Amino acid sequence: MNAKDVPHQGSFRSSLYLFIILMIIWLVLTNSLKTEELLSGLIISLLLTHFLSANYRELGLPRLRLKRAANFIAYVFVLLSEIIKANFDVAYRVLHPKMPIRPGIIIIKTSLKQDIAKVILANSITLTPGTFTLDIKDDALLIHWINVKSEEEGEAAKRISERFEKYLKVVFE
Amino acid sequence: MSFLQNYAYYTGAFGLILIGLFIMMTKRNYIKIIIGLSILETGVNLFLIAVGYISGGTAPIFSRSGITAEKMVDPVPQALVLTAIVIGVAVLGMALALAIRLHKHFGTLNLLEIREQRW
Amino acid sequence: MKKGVSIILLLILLWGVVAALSEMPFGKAKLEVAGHYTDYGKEDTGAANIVTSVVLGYRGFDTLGEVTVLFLACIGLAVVLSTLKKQGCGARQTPSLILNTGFRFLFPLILLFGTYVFMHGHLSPGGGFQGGAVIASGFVLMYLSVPKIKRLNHFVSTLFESVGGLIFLVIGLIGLKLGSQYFLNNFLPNGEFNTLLSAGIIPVIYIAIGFKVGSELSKIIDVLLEESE
Amino acid sequence: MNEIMNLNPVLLIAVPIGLAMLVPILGLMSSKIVKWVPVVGFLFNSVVSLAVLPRVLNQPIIVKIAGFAPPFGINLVAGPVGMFLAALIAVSGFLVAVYSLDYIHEGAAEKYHILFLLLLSGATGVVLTGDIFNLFVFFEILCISSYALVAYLGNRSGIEAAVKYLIQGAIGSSLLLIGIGLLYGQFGTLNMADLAQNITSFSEPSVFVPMILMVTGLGIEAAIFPLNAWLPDAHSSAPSSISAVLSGIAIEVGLYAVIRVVFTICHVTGSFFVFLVAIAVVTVLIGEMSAFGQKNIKRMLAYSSIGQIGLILFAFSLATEFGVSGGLFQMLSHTLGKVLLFLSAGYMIYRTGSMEISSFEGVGKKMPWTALFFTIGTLSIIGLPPFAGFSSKFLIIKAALAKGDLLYILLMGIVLLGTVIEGTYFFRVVQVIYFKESNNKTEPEGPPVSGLISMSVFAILVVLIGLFPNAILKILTTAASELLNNLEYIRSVLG
Repeated sequence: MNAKDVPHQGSFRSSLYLFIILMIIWLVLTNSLKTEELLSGLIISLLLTHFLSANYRELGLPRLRLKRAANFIAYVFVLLSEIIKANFDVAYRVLHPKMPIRPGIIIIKTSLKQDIAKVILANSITLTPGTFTLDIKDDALLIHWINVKSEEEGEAAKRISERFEKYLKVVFE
Repeated sequence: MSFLQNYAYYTGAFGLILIGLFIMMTKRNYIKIIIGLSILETGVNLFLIAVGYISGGTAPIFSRSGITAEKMVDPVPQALVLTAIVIGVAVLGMALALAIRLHKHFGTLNLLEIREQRW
Repeated sequence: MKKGVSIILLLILLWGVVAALSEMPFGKAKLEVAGHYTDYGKEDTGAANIVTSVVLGYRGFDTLGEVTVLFLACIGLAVVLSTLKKQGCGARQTPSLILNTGFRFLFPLILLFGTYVFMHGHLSPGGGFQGGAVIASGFVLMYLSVPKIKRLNHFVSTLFESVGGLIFLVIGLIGLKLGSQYFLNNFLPNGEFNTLLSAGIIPVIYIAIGFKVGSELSKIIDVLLEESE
Repeated sequence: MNEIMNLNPVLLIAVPIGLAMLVPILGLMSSKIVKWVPVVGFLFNSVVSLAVLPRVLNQPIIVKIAGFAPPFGINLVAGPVGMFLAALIAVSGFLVAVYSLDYIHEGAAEKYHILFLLLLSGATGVVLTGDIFNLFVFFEILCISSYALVAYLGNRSGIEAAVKYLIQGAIGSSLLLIGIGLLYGQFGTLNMADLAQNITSFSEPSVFVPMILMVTGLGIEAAIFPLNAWLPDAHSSAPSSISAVLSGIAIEVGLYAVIRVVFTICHVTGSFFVFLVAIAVVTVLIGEMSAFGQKNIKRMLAYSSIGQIGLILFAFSLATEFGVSGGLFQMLSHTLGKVLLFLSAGYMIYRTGSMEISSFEGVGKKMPWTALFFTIGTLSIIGLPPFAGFSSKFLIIKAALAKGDLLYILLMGIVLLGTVIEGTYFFRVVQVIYFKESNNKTEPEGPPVSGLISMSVFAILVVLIGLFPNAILKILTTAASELLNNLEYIRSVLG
């Protein structure tokens, strides 16, 4: 699944995404609305967008829709709650005198198509303690799991990736 | 003991310095020597920063109102450390480049086995 | 034997340092020079970050040396590694999708952050060296994730490197010619305190240094990486 | 002329650095032009420093960087010592740059010229600066460019020597930095004059320990015994033009920094000098005796440099006006003589293809000019009249005798013994060059014009200074009084 296979469409859209992201980050960093700060931010963002929008074109970012944005925000909250839950789970396993762990590496399949979606999924899995994405090969994710509950592919996917995937699917497709 | 309490920062810094120097003086593997050099430089930088410490001081930046000059820590050691870090990076870079060359020429990084030149 | 001698030497060093440190005040009020910097640094250089006003104002000459050292390291590295015969490029693993996509997404953001850091060196903790290092880290990410794609353009990086350093020197020399005849003298107005366009020549120098350091550190990584392949 | 005299001494540092940064851009346009950049740079430096030198004899020029008065800003002190050494660096740098025009033909020549420029601008910075941390920064520029230049040829011995040099140099600069940190923590200032003003007695641990750390750190670069293990390898593995600069200038700059710390900042008196004299005598003996057994010409010259450094340190440690001016004079004659020796040896090695002394048989007939220059350098280093080395050694002997102490006369005797050893091994080389018939019939040609020009200028300088030592003695005595009288230094800097 090379990035080049994705058709090069929506170059304006990807440039716009890049520009908006850059501008938002600039505003957060400078924390001011003074003219010179805004102007310099504008210039830098435009320059970076001009030179680097090719990077974003290959990511395959979707059109902005209200439904997608809402799902993305929901996704962020799901991710946060999962991280907190998993933290407690891992802490319990570490502190438990018997250390009830069963480490192993499993493979799960994902139905996401875009590279960026797969990477967000992989990073979400890595961010939740206990699971760690080692690599992505086509539609398979190689995952190290601290407590392998099931070696069967579908079952593992249900436990690890599905809770994120359903939101990401709406966001990116 | 009071020395250790009052001078915890210095103790840490000089601990690193002595460890670094000890590694550099006794180890004969070039990569280990570079690691020792890195520890030594870190120790020296920490020592310089500790020199400028002022009890209860803040960073020397007038970012908000209400920060007074008296409460700021000494800015000079921080400026010196900035310079020292850059110089340290330069020396480390040179050392690593030489390590690559050394290994290509001699096939080893053990300085005891490298005896092209004698007294 | 060797260990014994070095331990004795280090103990002597420790003993001397303890003797010297026990007479040294710790955590006490600043002495004359540092006190002058924190009291008058604002007026003298116009920078809100007093460390920056020391680095580029009071002790700007050190920074010229520092910039030169980094330039020197870049050249020295190239000299040390230049005469190596190129061996066949070892096959490198293709980077994983995560790294590649992550690079595509993050690279512009890292560059933006680096630019922010070196543009606001006089207002916030940061400056040309730190910003340059952030930018170089972006290039490191690029090297890791896109092998065999064209590397850093040597023409451009050489240009940034030289021009960045020369801007610093030329600003210094302009200070020598204009007004009060001091090298690195601040000949620009200090502007309104704690805004982007303040502190005279400091932001200009820091932007030049930022570009220079960014391209130099990237080049150092580039040269080292070329050898290890 | 008047305009040159009024130029700011900061240009002596800024211009070479600027030119070095310009070289990569020039290299993109034309590779031919690059090798002329150091020549231009050091010609400028020579003219400026020689023009400013007479002016600073009466009143040192204090250059305030960025207009901040010392001790708040960094300042350069263009006093007699600083300007004298800066002029020495500039002139030798110019002549070595001329020599390098044709000598450097392999490797990354463009980078060689950058490193050469930076090496000498670092050296100039060290001798001119009035701030101890600034001295450290310029010292590092000097050191790092020497590491790279020692490894320039990229052969096995060069890399090994550079590794040894880098390890010891890095320890040295860390020690120097610790010393600076301790001094700053104690006195809250980095300006050398301000430090000198605040330091009342050097024997308190809070001053003595940093001083020892700094002297050790700088002593590694100055190759004072027992910190000289790196020197013979490094100096013999570099290209000859660089060996010349490292031996003739870099270690002397290190020694200058040691002297500046000992004399000006800490204002040492009494028994510490006896210690320094003892170290100096050991350095002389170690250097000369190791040189005696060498078969490799460049290693021999490098060991001889250790001996010479010992002699200079001996002269300084006498701590009298005669002694210090003798030491400065010996610096001058050693620089000129040793650079001349390395440069002429460089072409002899190049044409015969070997560094072994035995391979120079018959060079005297085949390369008469180079052999002549080598002989002049030899005679000057040994200290025979009418060459520069004679006047300087004579001054040192006079200074030791003027001390009137039996100890010093005894030690002087040992140092003279070192000189006798020096004479023996140098004459052996001269004998091989002139009086041995060579077996191979090939005709090594002489060096190109650029090499001949630079070597002949050095030879002429050696002879001229030997014939008219009084001409520069005034500069030297003024410089000596600046070093010995630190109150004068403090007054001129802080006003």
